Order: sequence, then structure tokens, then C-alpha cells
Amino acid sequence: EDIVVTHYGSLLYGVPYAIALEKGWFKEAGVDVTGILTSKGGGTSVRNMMAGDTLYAEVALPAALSAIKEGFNIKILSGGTDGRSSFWVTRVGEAIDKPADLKGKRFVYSRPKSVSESVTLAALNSWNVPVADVKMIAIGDFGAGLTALEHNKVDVAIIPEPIYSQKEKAGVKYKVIPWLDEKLPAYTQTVAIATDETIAKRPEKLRAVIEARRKGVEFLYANPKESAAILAKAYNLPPDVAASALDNIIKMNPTWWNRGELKQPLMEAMAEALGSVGALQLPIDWKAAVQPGFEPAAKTQ
Amino acid sequence: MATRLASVPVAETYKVHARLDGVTRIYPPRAGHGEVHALGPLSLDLRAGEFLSVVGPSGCGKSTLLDVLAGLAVPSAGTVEFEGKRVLGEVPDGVGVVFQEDASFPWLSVEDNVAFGLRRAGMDAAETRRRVDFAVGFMGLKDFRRAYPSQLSGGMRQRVCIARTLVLQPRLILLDEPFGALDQQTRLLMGDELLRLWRETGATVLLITHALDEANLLSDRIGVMAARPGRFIDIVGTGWPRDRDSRLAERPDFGAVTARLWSYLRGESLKALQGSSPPLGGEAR
Amino acid sequence: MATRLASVPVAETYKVHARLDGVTRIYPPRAGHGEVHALGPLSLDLRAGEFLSVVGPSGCGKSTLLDVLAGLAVPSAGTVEFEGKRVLGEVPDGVGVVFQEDASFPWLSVEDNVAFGLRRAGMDAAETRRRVDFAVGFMGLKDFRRAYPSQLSGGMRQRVCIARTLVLQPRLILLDEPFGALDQQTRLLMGDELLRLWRETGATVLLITHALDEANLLSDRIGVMAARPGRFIDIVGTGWPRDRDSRLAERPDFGAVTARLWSYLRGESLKALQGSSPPLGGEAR
Amino acid sequence: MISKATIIRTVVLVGAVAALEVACRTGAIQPALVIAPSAMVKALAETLQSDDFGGHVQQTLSAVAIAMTLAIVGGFAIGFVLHWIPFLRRAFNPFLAAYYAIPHFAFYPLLIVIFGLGPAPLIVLATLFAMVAMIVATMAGLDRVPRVLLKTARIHRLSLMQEIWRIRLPAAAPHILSGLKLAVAYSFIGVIAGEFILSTSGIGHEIAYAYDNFDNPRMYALILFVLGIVTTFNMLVWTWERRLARRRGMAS
Amino acid sequence: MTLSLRSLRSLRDPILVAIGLVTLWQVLHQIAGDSAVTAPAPTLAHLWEMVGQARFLPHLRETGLAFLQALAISCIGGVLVGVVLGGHRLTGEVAEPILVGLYSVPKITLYPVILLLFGLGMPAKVAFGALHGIIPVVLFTMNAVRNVNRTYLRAGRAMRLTPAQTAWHILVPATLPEIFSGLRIGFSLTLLGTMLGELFASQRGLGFLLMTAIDLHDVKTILAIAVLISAFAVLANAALLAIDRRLHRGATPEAEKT
Ligand SMILES: Nc1ncnc2c1ncn2[C@@H]1O[C@H](COP(=O)(O)OP(=O)(O)OP(=O)(O)O)[C@@H](O)[C@H]1O
Ligand SMILES: Nc1ncnc2c1ncn2[C@@H]1O[C@H](COP(=O)(O)OP(=O)(O)OP(=O)(O)O)[C@@H](O)[C@H]1O
Ligand SMILES: [Mg+2]
Ligand SMILES: [Mg+2]
Repeated sequence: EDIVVTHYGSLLYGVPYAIALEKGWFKEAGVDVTGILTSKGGGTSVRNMMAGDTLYAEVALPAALSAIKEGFNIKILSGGTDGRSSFWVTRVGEAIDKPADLKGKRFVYSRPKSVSESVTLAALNSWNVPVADVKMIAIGDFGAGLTALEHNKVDVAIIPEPIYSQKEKAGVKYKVIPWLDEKLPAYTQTVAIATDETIAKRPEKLRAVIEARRKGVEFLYANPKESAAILAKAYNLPPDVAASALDNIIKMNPTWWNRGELKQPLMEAMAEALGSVGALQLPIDWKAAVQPGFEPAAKTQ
Repeated sequence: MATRLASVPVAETYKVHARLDGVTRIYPPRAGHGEVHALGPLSLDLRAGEFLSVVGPSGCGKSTLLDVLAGLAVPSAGTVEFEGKRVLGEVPDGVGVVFQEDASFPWLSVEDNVAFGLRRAGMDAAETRRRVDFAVGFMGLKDFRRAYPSQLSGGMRQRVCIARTLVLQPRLILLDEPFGALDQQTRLLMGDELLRLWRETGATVLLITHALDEANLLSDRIGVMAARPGRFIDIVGTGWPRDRDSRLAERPDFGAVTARLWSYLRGESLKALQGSSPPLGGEAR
Repeated sequence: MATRLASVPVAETYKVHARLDGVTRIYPPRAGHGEVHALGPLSLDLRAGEFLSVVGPSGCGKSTLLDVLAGLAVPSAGTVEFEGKRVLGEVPDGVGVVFQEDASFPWLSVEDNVAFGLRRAGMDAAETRRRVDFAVGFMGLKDFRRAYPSQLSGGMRQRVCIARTLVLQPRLILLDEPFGALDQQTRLLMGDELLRLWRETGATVLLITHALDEANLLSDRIGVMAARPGRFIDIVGTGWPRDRDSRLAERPDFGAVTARLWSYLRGESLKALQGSSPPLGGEAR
Repeated sequence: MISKATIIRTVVLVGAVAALEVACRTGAIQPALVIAPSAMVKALAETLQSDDFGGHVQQTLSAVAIAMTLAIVGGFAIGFVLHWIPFLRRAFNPFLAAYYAIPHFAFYPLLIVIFGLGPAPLIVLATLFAMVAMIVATMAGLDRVPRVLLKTARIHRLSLMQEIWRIRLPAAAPHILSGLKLAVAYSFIGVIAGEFILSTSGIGHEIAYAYDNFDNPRMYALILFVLGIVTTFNMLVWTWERRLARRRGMAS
Repeated sequence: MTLSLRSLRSLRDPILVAIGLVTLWQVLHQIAGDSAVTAPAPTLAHLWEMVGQARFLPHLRETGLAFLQALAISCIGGVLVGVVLGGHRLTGEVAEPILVGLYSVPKITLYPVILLLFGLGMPAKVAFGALHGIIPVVLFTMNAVRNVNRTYLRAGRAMRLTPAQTAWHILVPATLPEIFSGLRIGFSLTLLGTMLGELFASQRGLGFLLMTAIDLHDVKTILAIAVLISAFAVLANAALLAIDRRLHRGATPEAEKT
């Protein structure tokens, strides 16, 4: 079986799967996962899952919601990742130390109506900075954003892990703005989905994947060191980068990798953020979007 | 050449080797110019084993006639037959053509050019080699057998094309000014060789030429074409013995035939130069 | 044509209009073939206002000679002069050339082809029109002035190229078998016109031809070339009056010159056909 | 007068569209993947009426127009220079076509540094993409110019520019056409694909946005729109080619 | 002797260009800095290290396999289709506008359709690669065939060649330079297309490596892969050029120096 995990191999959504794969927990749970397909995020992950007859996918919540909204036959099964996991940075020496400093600054985001835009707007809003006072620049992807930052074409960028750790290890210095998204409510980033057909025909396989992932998440928190080693191997990262990346995330947000529960308020927070920039039409019919019965059982300890 | 080429007797099998019946050819109107009535109506019986030349003013439709006869162009009206079968948009087996334009393949060496048709017909290598060697030598291209057409003079390229057609030993040979780029002496030598080949293989030959004494010398009959639209004003029989060569030109009655061709053509060429000629009545078979 | 073309007297200004001095031309070795010694060493003084023809076996280097003289090819050794200045890899002003190959521009209509050089030279529209009209009519292409070369016969395309060169009224006219694709009658008519033009403009003409009586009829002198590498065996002076035309052929001494050319060429053509000829001594000026 | 080819082509296209329509309507193809052509047209009509659409179209088309012009003119000029100077040709030839293998989208950051944020990097990308085909075709075409025509040019003592414009270009034109057709296609591909990944406006971005948001009707409507514009351009080239061919006796 | 000298020279010039490109690269690095372009030396060292790793080979093999299949389709299919469209007027007039029109649509947008037709995995990659590469080959071949000297075709007909013989023995050799121009562009685009296919959905292949590198903003790896691919494409192009020169060596006179 193949499964799709968004940004597998680069961003850290896939760590629990890497651990489960390494430990053989998928087989143990009754599903033989042979490959984890990656994709460039956004709608592509969902489309790939549908076209490729893949069992299961962990994708960005906005993508899942849009697809469902447009009538695609998929359902949300269980939770993936929630809350903050990225650094807000500026150039070293740039004087952005308090909300008032944000005035007139250039913020970079990936695409209009994307998560990054909605989060940026929400952060500004939380500090009562009117959008009219800043400049929002869309640039395509993180990498280009960083380059633009270095060349003084923008002032504030978002760096997810493990890029931050990698840059840090490579000696690139950024000035982190930790307080910027402090007041933001937590929100769901990724969720697990499957097609209606798979849900009807092979629910036990889906449960197996979710169960194996759950074990991976628990292992991850219990053994960060070993997890970092597995991550380094699966993602081909230098061990120290992997370790620092995991460390940073756990420090910043100890519950980023969710065991699999769907946290309704966090999902709604995301939906609202998207709705505020017009990327998603509210309200969401959560009943139709979510397929109950796949969330993992309560903690087994 | 003939010495080494098996003979293909045609005369016994067919009386009329090829026949044009009421043929016309009209080029459709195109960019810049209206339709061109290039040929006919024209009828001609090409007798088996005869050597017929066609002369006529520039632009009168000689090349068009050859295209139609060879099956390379479809007549706008009328029919063409070869060896008793209708020719319909395809060149029948046994017909060989040398074009007025340079048709040597620039990507092949001289010998590969000459061998081209033989190889495509599946002739075995030894026989191909034998025939090519002979033809190349005979055409005076021995020193240039590995050269490419871009390294040859105009006349040499023309000789390559003649060789390429003759090695195939066609039963009907159609030649469109094959000696146009050759000097007179070479023309004579080639003419004599062509006559020998013709005699020994019994092939039927239709030759388009501008040189009237060449037409006279080589032919049993000479068709004289009127200015466009091309039709035969007359077909002059020469009555020369089959066993002739260029020494024929010394005969006293030789000049008379050339003179007759001259007198026919004088008016036609002028007409052709002066523009659209009125339709002419004369048509011969 | 000449009646309407202003005359450009050349004879008074230069005695020797163009001069070849010890010219050779060797084509470098290339795919399939070694180097080809095509021409020379050869020297020639082209007198101002004369009509000189060149005859020689196929492949002997006539076209190469023309290229060198026109400045289109650089001689491997020796020098070329035109109107007292050295010709060095550039075609001098006042030289017109008609090539052996079809050089009509397929993207231009007949009249645009003929007007090409005039327009490039910045001739005003009215004069261009006048000259083009005249040349097109004179070449018998009136009915086809808006046609494109693909709609013309071989001989018609050749006439387009002749017209394109002559409308420019060059002082030195180089012609490489310009009448090769024309029938004999048209050739004669064109030859007479060429003579008239030559007489009236005083231009110098070098004509490469395969037709010996044409060479004889038109020329003051006739250069006879040996088989490759091309050199002059002899340069035959005809002594015809300047004021001649095709009726000249009826003179009793006309035949003698043709016969002399014949006798020169007989051996050369055979040699050319039989392969690499030994170097010949004869060189004429 | 409508040519036979046009009729057949229309029949083929109508058939294909009808087959797709049927396949979609009967559910043989899920609407999640491809929508019915009629739905595409309907969506296109709606899209055309939305107010911000004109801006996107204008942005994309002006970028395409600039890229196309630069590519065709520049491609011919560079092709000519390379043809003219054998040393340069020998030197650059292996690199030319290899350009297409380079994953250019990986260099957006670099382009942003050099050309800034805005339409410039897109235009540069599209121009380069379209130009290389033009260069290659120009060289191939110039190789084909018959030597006797070049001799004729020299006889007429044409200046270099005259020779290029009056002889080489028309003589090579039928061969250069393959490059021209590709240059047209690649200008569109370059700009739209660039917008797809990089930009935040333009048709390409709109398609990407619809794609990411699973707005299939809008996505296919936009693709249809692109197809329509591209076809219009191609038809212009095609008509011109046929005129060339007719004069030269290639078509009847 | 002369031959080896000449081939030396034909090697020397492109090498000079390559050196120039590397210099340009260094300059760009100075201007743009590590976050946009890493310097040549460390990048090449990184490439060397990458290629040396055992885990690199499966990626290479995956892409190579897909590429070879796609290339076969592009080249063989492209020439065949080009000859047919160019040689048969009606077919050409019917099909050409459709083909070119479809080709001009950015292929990323056709990705869902490709997925629909071929599913996820090798066939989709091959299809994506061939889709990119085949049209240039078709266009160049078709245009050249259309402009083949009519007299050659008439000569072929006079020798009673079958359509296949005409295609193979006249159309193809007469249009070889253009076909090779098309093949060179087609080759590179097939390579690009194959990688683009991997960029969207994959777990192996150079495209996968490239995508992760882009996601991680790992400029060094991005450049290393780009250099690897470009070097491969340049070498292949040089080889194609050399074959082309050999194949029609007699046909076109070298430009005469005057
Ligand atoms: N492809 C064509 N399209 C239109 N008209 C044509 C075409 N080919 C020939 N013609 C016209 O048909 C007439 C006869 O042409 P053809 O080539 O048969 O003459 P020809 O007798 O061979 O002349 P020449 O002795 O000059 O070769 C000419 O007037 C020419 O303009
Ligand atoms: N580009 C070339 N490369 C190599 N050899 C050449 C080239 N052009 C001509 N030759 C050779 O030079 C010799 C003379 O050629 P040229 O064209 O001058 O002959 P010619 O006298 O004009 O012949 P013809 O009467 O057949 O036109 C020939 O043997 C030919 O093979
Ligand atoms: Mg003719
Ligand atoms: Mg010659």
C-alpha cells in the first residue's frame, strides 16, 4: 500500500510515519505500507491521493476542507498536527522589537489566501496593527522568501523546521521574533483523509495506519533522541539538524504532533482564519466533512 | 553499358508501349497567377522499342507531358496507358525518368546515388556493385565516385542522375533534357552510348531535348510541340536505320530533317515569347 | 532592350577590362573526396567591350573561372583585376552574373525577382517599372509577371534570372550557360538580343556555353578549355564584325571556326570522361 | 471557402469534445478529475464576467507578448550570429538545446535577487525558454539557404542587413517556422507556468489557485481560455505559413 | 593528425564556454549570496559527495529508467509522427493545429488529466516526459519534410519507392539536420518533463530529491542536481551534434571562407 504524506521528506509532518515505518508498526497493525509519497502541498496532495488510488493521506486542513466543499468524495478521519511550528524571523539588526515596529514593514507569504497569509493577518490583528500599515508580498515559496529577506526585499518571513535548524547549522543568522504569534489561537494544520470508497471498503486498513502513526507520535515524545536519528535517516538530514529541529518544535509547541484526535476548536480556528481572508467559504458543515470512528482510542499508558 | 546489361525485349510483346489519349493538363490557379492550361488535348502512341524525341519552345509543356506519361501527374482530362494498363497516379514498373532539375541526393555519395534504385529494389550486392561500377565509369565519374554532389559541377551532377536511372534498366526511358548541362562533345558521346543501350535492350525511349540535331540524330520520330498549351504540330519520322550513330550527321539528308524542325519551331518560339498564343488546330498521333 | 537602356561606354576608359593572372583554384579535401585542382594556372585579359565565350568539357572548371572572376571565390594563387583594381573577395560594382543553377527567388513573383536589383540599388519606382516591364516582355514572361517561380518551367525560370541581371546594366556581364534550358530557337532570339545590348551598351561579356555555334556566332574571341584542371588550350579569334546577328551562320567561313572548336574539344571531352587527365602545357592569354 | 482539412479537423474536435461530454455526463469520468465541456464553457462565461479577470488577462498577455517578441527577434539575431561565426557556433551549440533540461523553476530565488519581485523574472524565464528553440531553428534554417542565392546576394552587393533581410530570412523562413511555432508555444508556457508556481496574479496563478482550491470548473474554464488564445496565435502563424507554402508551390 | 587536431578544437571551444559559465556562476554567487546561489566549488564538492552515496543510486536509476522510456517515445514517435504529418498534407493540416494548441497549454495544468489516464507512478512520469519532448521533434521533422525539395520526392516516385521507403530513404536523410535539431530540444525537454513528473508525486528520483531540496531551501543540493542534469544534457547534445555531423557530412558544404 502507498500512502501520501504532504511534504514527506522535507517538512516534519511525516516524522511519526517515518518512525512507524522504521519500527515495523504498520505491519504490526495490519497494513503493509510500502511507500510514502510526497507532494508539494496544497491541493496536489489531495489530488494525488485520489488519482493514485492511495489508501490514506495526511494533508493540510485547508486543502481537505476546500476539496470537500467542492464536492470531492473524501472525509476527514483523524488529526495530524496542530498549532505553531515555525519561526517568524527578520534580518539580524532589524529593529522589530515591539508591535509598533511592525508599521511599514514588508511581510512575505506564499500565495494569496494561503495558510501563511491568513496566519500573518491573524497575527497582525492580534496586535491591533491595521493591514493597511504593512505591506504584504506574495512570493511563491519559503525558499524564495528567505532569499528575498536576505536581499532586503522583504522584512519578515516565516521559516518552518527543519529549515531553520539547517540554516542555523549552516551559519546563517536570523533574528527571531518570538512574540509575534504569541497571542494567536492554536489551529489545526494537517489532518488525515481518505476517500469515501476506501472508508467503506477498507476501514480496518485505515485504522491500522492511524494506529501505527499514533504509536509513532508517542514514541517521538518519549524518545526524541532516537526519533531524531530515525528522522535524519528517513529525510537524509544531518543528525544534528534533525535533533535540533525536533527539539525546537517540541520546545515551541509540545503538542504539535497530535496523537490523532480531531480537535474541533482548533479546526474551527483554522477555518475562521481562512475565512477571514476569503480563502474558504464559511460556515463549514463539519458533520459532512468528518467521518467519525477513526480517531485512536484514548491513551494506552 | 549495354554490353553488360541483359536485354529486355519489349517490341515483341507490345505494339503500342504507351498511349496518351486526349490528355490535357491544367494547373489550378494559385498565388499570383490564374490557372495555366499547360498541355493538350494531346494524343500520342509511343511504339514499343522506338526512340521518340520531343522538341518545342520553352514553357510549352514538355516537362508536363513527361510527368503525365510517367504517372507523376494526373491529367486533367484524357487517359494514359502503359503496357496495356492504365496509368493512374503511380509510376508503373519498368519506367525510368531523368528529370530536368538536378535530382541527385546531396546526402549520398556518387556511387550511393547511382546504386540507390537498385538497393531499394533489393538487387543483390554483387550485381549492384557491378552495374554501379560500370555506370560510374561510363559516365566519366570514376575519379569522383566517393564525392558528394556538392563537390561536382552542374554537368557532373546531371550525369549522376542519368546513371542512377539507367542502371535500373527500365523498359520505357523518359529523359527530360538529360544533356542540358553537358558540352556538345560529351553530349555526342553520351548520345551514341544511349543509342547503343537502346538498340541492345530494346527499350522505348522518349527524349525531351532542345538540340534539334540531337533530336534528329537519335530519333526514329520527333514530336514538335506548339507553344502553350502544348500540342503536337507534327511528328516527323526520320527513317534512320536502327544501327546508327553520330556519324549520321554527315549524311546529306540529315540536314533536311533538322531544317524542317527549325522551320516548325521558328514561329512557335516567337509565339511563346510574345505571350498567350491562340489555340492551334494541329494534333498528331 | 538596348533601345531603352542608356549606354555605358566602357571601351574608352579601360583597354583591359578584367585580368586574371596566374590564377588557380583548388578545392580543399572534404568528406569522401580529396582536394580538387579545378582551375589553372590560367591567365586571361578580358578586353574592354569584347564578347568572349568559354567552351570546355563538363567539369573542366568553367563555373569556377566565373566565380573567381566575379570575386565570388578567392583564387588559391594568382590575382584578379577589374577596371584596374584588384578583386579581393568582394564582387566589384558593375559586374552582373547569371548562374548555371536556378537562382530565382522562390518567395518573389516574376516581376519582383526582376526588379530586385534595381530596388536594392535605390532606383526610383517609375524607372524600375519601365525597365522591368521591358525586360519581362522581352523575356516572354508577360503572361507570368505575377506568377512565382514554382509556377514556371525550367526555361522560364532561367529567363527570369537573365532578366534580373540585365536590367541592372552591368559593365561586365558574366553568363554561365544562361540559355541551357532554352530551346534552340529561343536561344537564337535571345542571342541576337544579347548582341544588340552588348553593342549598344558597350559592356564586356563573358559567356560560358556548351553550344559551339552559339559561341562562334556571338563572340569576338572563344576560349577553349582543357579538361580539369581547366586551362585555355587556345583562344580563337573570330574576327566577326561588331554589327552581327544570327544570319552570320550562313557565311561560308562560319563553319570553319565551329569545326576548329570541335577539333579542340573532341579530345578534351573524352579525356574528361575517362578520368584524371595529365597536366597540359597550353596556356593562352 | 472552407478547406477539407478544416472540415475534418472540426469533425475530429467536435467528436472528441462530444465523447468527453458523454463520458462526463454518464459518470465514466468523475467530475473530481475532469468536468464536462459544456460545464467548462459555462464556467468560462462566468469567469469572463468576474471583474478582476481582465487584470489577470492583461498581465499575462502583456508578459507573453513581450517574451514572444524578444524571443523571436532575439532568437533570430542570435541564431544568425552563431551561424555567421563558426567558432561561436561550435562553442555554444552543445549548450543551447541543453538549456531545456535545466529545472529552471529551481532558480526563482536567484531571479528574484537579480530582477526583483514583479513580472520581470517571469518574462525573462519565458523569453529564454522561447528563444532557444528559435535560435536552434534559425541556425538550421540558415544552413539550408541555397548557396547560389547567397552568391546572388553578393553579386547585388547587398549590405549585411540587406542580405539578412532580403535573402537569408525569406529563404530560410519555411525552415525557421518550426522554431517560431515553438517560440509561440513556449512564451505562453513560460509565462503561465511561471505564474503558476511563482506569481500571485495572472492567469497562471488563477489556474493554480483554482487547482489548489479544487475549483475544477474555474480551472478548466481558464485552461480553455488559454487554449483559445493560444490557438488564435497559432492560427495566425499557420495562415502565414500556408501563404508562404502556396507561393513556393508546396501546397496546392 | 589533422582529424585529431580538429576534434580537439571542437572540444576546446565548448570547454571555454563551460569555463565561462562557471565564472558567471561565481559572479552570480558573489552578487546573490548563498541563499540564492552557492559557490561553484562547494556545490561541485557536494555533488561529488552526493553521487558517491549509496542512497543516491536508486534515485538516479528511477529517473533514468523513466527518462529512457520517455525518450524512446519522444524520438521514435516524434520522428514518425513528424514524417507522417509532413509527408501527408491532409493529415498534417488536420492534426498540426490541434497538436500545437494542446502543446501550448502549460502542462502542469494538464497534470490531473495525466494522473487520470496513467495513475501515479512510472507510467505517469514516462507520459509526462514524452509529452514535453515529443512535440519539438514532431514540429522540426514535419516542417523539414514539408520543405523537402520536391524533385527528390519525384525521383523517389519514379523509382517506385513504397511510402515507407520514401520516408526512410529520402525524407529522413534529406531532413536529418532539422530532425537532429528537434531531437536535441526534445531530449532536453523529455528530461525536464520526467523530472517535473517526479516533482508532483513521488518517493524516488532526481525530481523527488530536487523537490525536497527546494522545500528545505537547500540551495546547494538544488544547484548540484541542476548541474548534474545540465552536464548530462550538454554531453548528450554534443554527442547528438557529432552524430549529426557524421551522418550528413557530404551533404552540406562547409561555409566557404572568402
Ligand atoms: N507547378 C506549376 N504550377 C503552375 N503552372 C505550372 C507549373 N509547372 C509548370 N507550369 C506552367 O506550365 C507550362 C508548361 O511547363 P513545362 O514545365 O511543362 O514546360 P517545358 O516545356 O518543360 O518548358 P522548358 O523547356 O522551359 O522546361 C508553363 O507555362 C508553366 O508556367
Ligand atoms: N564546392 C566544390 N568542392 C569541391 N570540388 C568542386 C566544387 N565545385 C566544383 N568542384 C570541382 O571542380 C571541378 C570544376 O567544376 P566546375 O563547376 O567549375 O566545372 P564546369 O566547367 O562548370 O562544369 P559543367 O560544364 O559541368 O558545369 C569539378 O571537377 C568539380 O568536381
Ligand atoms: Mg521543362
Ligand atoms: Mg559549370
